Order: sequence, then structure tokens, then C-alpha cells
Amino acid sequence: MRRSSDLAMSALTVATAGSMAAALWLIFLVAPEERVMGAVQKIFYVHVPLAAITFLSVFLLLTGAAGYLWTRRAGFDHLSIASAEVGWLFCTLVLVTGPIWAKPAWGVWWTWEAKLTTTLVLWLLLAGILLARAYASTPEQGARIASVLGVIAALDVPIVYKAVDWWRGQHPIVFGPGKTDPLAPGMLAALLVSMGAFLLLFALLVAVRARLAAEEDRLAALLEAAARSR
Amino acid sequence: MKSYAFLFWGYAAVWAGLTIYLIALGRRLSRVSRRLDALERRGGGRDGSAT
Amino acid sequence: MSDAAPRPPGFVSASLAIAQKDLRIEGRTKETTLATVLFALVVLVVFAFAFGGDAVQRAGAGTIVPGVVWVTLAFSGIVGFTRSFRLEREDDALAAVALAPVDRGAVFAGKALANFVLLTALETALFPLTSVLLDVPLLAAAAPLALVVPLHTVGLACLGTLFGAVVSRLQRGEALLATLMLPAATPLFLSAVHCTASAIEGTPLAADRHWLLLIGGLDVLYVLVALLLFDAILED
Amino acid sequence: MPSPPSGASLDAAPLLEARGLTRRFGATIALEGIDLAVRRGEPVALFGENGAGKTTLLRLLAGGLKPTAGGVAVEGTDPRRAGAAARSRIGVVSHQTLLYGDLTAEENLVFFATLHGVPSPAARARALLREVDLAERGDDPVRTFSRGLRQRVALARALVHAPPILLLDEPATGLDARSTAAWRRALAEAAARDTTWILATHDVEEGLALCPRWVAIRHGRVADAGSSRGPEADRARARALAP
Repeated sequence: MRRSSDLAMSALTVATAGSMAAALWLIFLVAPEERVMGAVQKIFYVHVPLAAITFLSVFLLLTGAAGYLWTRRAGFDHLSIASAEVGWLFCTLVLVTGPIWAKPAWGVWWTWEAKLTTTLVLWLLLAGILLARAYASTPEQGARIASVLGVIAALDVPIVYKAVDWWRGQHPIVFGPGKTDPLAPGMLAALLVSMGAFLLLFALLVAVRARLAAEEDRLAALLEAAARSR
Repeated sequence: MKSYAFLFWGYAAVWAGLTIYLIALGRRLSRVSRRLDALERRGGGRDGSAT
Repeated sequence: MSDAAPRPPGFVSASLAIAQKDLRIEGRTKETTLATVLFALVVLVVFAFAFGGDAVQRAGAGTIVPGVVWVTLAFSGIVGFTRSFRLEREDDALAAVALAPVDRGAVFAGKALANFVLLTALETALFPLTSVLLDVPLLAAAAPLALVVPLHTVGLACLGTLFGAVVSRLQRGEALLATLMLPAATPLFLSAVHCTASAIEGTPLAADRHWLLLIGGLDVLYVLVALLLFDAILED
Repeated sequence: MPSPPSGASLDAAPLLEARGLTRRFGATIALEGIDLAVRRGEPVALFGENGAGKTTLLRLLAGGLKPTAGGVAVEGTDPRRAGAAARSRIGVVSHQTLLYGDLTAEENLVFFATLHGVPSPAARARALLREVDLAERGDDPVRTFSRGLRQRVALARALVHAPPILLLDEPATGLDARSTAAWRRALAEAAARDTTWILATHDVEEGLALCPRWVAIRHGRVADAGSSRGPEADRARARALAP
């Protein structure tokens, strides 16, 4: 069984690398340069997939966390660990690429717009979950507490978005060139391929991280068994 | 053109972040499997499948 | 025992017993009240230093006061939430409560109720203090505030109790309370600040219907989530 | 697992029974396949080193912890399944007092009596305070008590709903000789009112004195069991366990 999962993992790695290369080729060599923003608009092709996948990871987190609380199966907790950690990484990259794109495009690093603010709050919530797990006195307690926090965070995110939206009122700032200008065909292809590539990368990272969690569990069990038989 | 500097840093940040995470993950994974291998070899004959 | 057999108390009477117990302890030690009110006063003073004494006159009461009040409440509240579970952990009395034939949700409800009462007591001290120190006529806005503030205090008490329970299980976890709780409280704060500003500026509450609906929904959601999750939090 | 016969009757369902009780904390196995039956009027001493799983076993028996596998039956029903009804058949005294230090002894007892739905909590609290010889200290905060006195209040707290089973986890650890004597007297009075207990302890002599049967656990499994009233060899085996 381990061999077949190894095979799947290798296939996923190859697919990720291939699609990532294709995405980069499309982004830099095929997609036309945006007329208003210029070359910097090309950050869009990584920023948007990263952001979309960050919010996808919240769904995975909710699944893992609620599933663990319901069934107490370790597999759900491994999913919850992986989606929280990889989601946090992607969220960090979204928060880094966003301002780098916004500064030359709109002249500001940051604005308290609903999507940005929600992403920032999500980053804090995910960081809190990772931190709380590190503070737990046993892995089992960490899993339980992180699951509780994961459920709260996942339920909170849409409400945060709505509240921030009302808080700021309707703002004319348009994020994503799609609304000012229909995407040129080359742009759309680059975006879609890039989205696919980052999805594969996300899947790969989550799978590897979940497997690490499973292996760590197995190691702990073996150490325990060894201590017992001595 | 200044815009290219932003583009460069944007992509640099993404790839740096992903690379660092991948390296960290790979190191943790190899350390765990090294320890697992050592344990399984030592306790090969005995019941090594506690979970 | 020869007399009538014990019959497990219902949800409401169990939570009332727990709230009453918390408030009785507080009545005896007055630790939470003293600590939170003094802390609130300190935060207010720090705000006055930070903004300059006449900030309210320059920027307008609606801009400054709601933020000051809710930041102060959140941070002093955290002092109280920490204490609320410290008294359960000291001799692990909560373990004995958990062994009683009582729903864990009732434990949450009781402690949240006690925290709500303590927060309300803190607010009755905080609003007059703010009014005096920042020189804003809050008395004029007393009626809408009396609706808006308790509505948000319910949410704050629920979140504080929920997260207070979470960090009380972690080793040295109390330091994490603010870090974990405040991001989750984002919608609550946005709503609290907005509605309080409306109340102070005299905007009719009808204009904030959607906010009031949101906070009402949030209060319900927080209670439901807490009732569902409290069992898992208190398991060990 | 060996369950040596004893003098007591073997009639009705055991008061408290564990079958194949297993508990893992993540990968750590705290208990594995514990079988244990406690019959009315036949207290059991639980011996074992620190970390052997005594506390985990008592918490599983009390229903405060979910077993990973196996089950517990209190008078034939599962406390997790039967919930409130079965949980009110058990009282717990632990190393910690499980009391509120800022409340008086009486207030503590009234509070827990209320949570257990005892008909008239105040009267019950006063009766219990008399029983553990603390009637005149009832209005003092528990914080002001010595450890010996606190453990007596803790015993009263465990008895508040008159449970037929007491789970005692190192209750007398750290008590001086006089407090221990007073504590044992209180326990003996409870026994006179048809209370049975499981006593987890380091102190083999105490366990043998207070319980007619003993069970030793090691690494989360039942390692040995015997009688404290039967042949001397049984007691010697228990003593040999002492670290």
C-alpha cells in the first residue's frame, strides 16, 4: 500500500512540475502585457490562484477539524494539520504578493478592503491554530484544541468578510483586471493553467504534510512500544 | 523600469517561501523516516506494528 | 439514602447554579472586578495620553470613543476570562463538575452568564469614566447604548468563555488568549464600534438594522458553536 | 485475566465492571484490555507505579474519559450511554481536592449537591459535614483548611449524592498520620452505609488494610491480582510489587 501511495506521490510531483513549467511559459512568453499596469500585472497569475487556494484550504480545515471531533480518527487530524499549515503558507504568500502588486498598480501597499482584511484575519486565525497546537501538553490534546479552533475559524471567515464589507462601505477599487478589461485569451489561458499548477502543488504539499503527520504518529507509537517492552 | 523590480520581488517571494517550506518538510520527513527505519530494524522480529 | 432519590438538574438550573457559584466567589474575593476595573482605567488613561486630552473635541466623539471603549473592554475582559477558568483549574474543581450528571453545555452557559454579569458591571464603571475622562456627554446616548452594548456584550462573554476554556487547557496558554480570541472576534468588534458610534452620534438605530441583525445572529452562532464544542474542550 | 475467587457472594451483576478497557492518547497506549469487576461490599485496591495507568483507569471508570475500545458497565449499564443516571452512581476523590478554595466547605457541598440534583442540598451538606467531623468549620473557606481537612471535605463532596461506588485516586497522599487516621475513619463510616470503592494507591499496606481485594497494573495491563484477606502468599505478592 505504501508503494502505491509512493507512486501516486511521484506522479503528482511530476504533474506539478510540468504544469508549473507550462504556467510560467504561458505567463511570461505567451500572455500579452497588460496595457495599463504593465509587466507587474503578471503577479496576478500567481496571486489569484494562491488566494483562491487559501480559501479552499479553509474548507479542508473545516472537514478535517469537524471530522476529527466527530470520529476521533487520526486521519482527519492529519488533514487538519496539513491544511492549516499549507493554508497558512499560501495565505502568507498572498499577503506578500498582494502589496507588491498593489503598490505599483494603485500606489498603495495596503487598503482595508474586504478581501485583503479577511485574508489578514484568516492568517491570524491560522497562525493561532498552529501556535495553540504547539502549546498543547499532549498530541491528543493538541488535535482536539486545534480542531475546535479550526471549526471556529472556518465558520468565522465568511462572517468576517461580510462585516468588513459593510464596515468599509462599497469601495470603487477594483481588484483584478478582469473587471476593467475582459481578459485577453492569452491571459485567461495563463491564469487557468497557473491555477491548475498551484492546485496540484497545494495537493502535493497537503499530501506530504499529512503523510509526515502520519509518520510522526507511527514513530511515537513505535517508541512507546519499545519503551514498553523494555 | 521600476515595475519590473516589483514583478521580480513578487515572484522571488513566492518561490522563496515555497522552497523554504519544501526544504523544511523534506528534512522533517527524512528525519522521521530515518528514525522509523532504525527502530524497525532494531525491533524487526518483535511486534513492530503497534498502531 | 432513604429520602427521595437525586434527580439530575435541568439545563437551566444547572447553569444558574454554576453562574451563581462563580458570582459568589467573585463577591467574596472581588478579584475580577477590581482587576478589570483598574485595568480599564489604566487603558483609558493610556489612550488619553496617546491621543492627546482633547482628541475627542478635535476628531469628534463618534470617531474616538467607540474604539476606545471596545478596545478597553476587550482587554480588561481578557483579564476576567483568564481568571474565570483559573479558579476552576486551581484544585481542578471543574473535573468534579464534569462528573456531575450535568450537560457540559450547561457549564458553558453558566460560566458565560457569570462573565456577562461581570462584563456588565465593568461597563457600568467604564462608561461614566470614559464620559468624564474624555469629556463626552454619553448620558445623552444612554438609551440606544443600553440596547447596543449588552447585545455585543453577550457575544464578547460567549467568545471569552469559549476561548478562556480553550487556553485554560494549554500549558502556559493564558498568554495566548488575546492572540487567539481577538481575530475571531473581528465581526463582533466591527459591529460593536459601528453601532456604538451610531448611538453616540444620535443616528437612529433603524439605519443600522443590518448590523443589529448581524450581531443578533453572531450571538446565536457563538452560543451554538460553544455548546457544540465545549464537550471536546473540557474532555481531559 | 485472573480474578481470584473471594469469600463474598457471586450473585448479581457486578457494581462496576470494565471489559477490554483500552485507552490510547494519540499513539501512546495508556491502558490496554483491562478487565475488572467490582462487587458490592468488596472494595478493590489498585496498585501500580506512576504512569502505570491507575489515574487513566479511574477516569475511564468515572466516565470522564472516553475509552478507545472496550467499555464500562455500572450496575450493568454503560455510564457513557446511560449518561446522567450511571454517572450519579459514582463519586470521585482525587489527589487534588476538586473543590473551590474561595467557597466555604458548606457552600462547596451545597453547590455539588445542587449539580447532582440532591433534593435538599443545604440539609445534605450539613449532614455530610457532621459525618466527616467538620460541622463547626462549615462556614470557613476551604482555602483556610489544612490538607487533611480539605481531603475530608473532598470525601464529603464525593459522597454528596450517596453513590454506591467511590473511586479514590491517591486520596491520602501527603497526609500526616492523624489526618490519615481521621480520613480512614470517615471511609469506614461510608463502608458501613454500603459504599464500595476502588482505591488507587502507592501505599501497599494502606491498600491491603482498606480493601479485601487488590489488582496491580503495569504498563497499562493487569499484571497481577489477589486477595488481601486470604492466604499470606497473596499479600506477599502485593508487597513484592512495592517499589
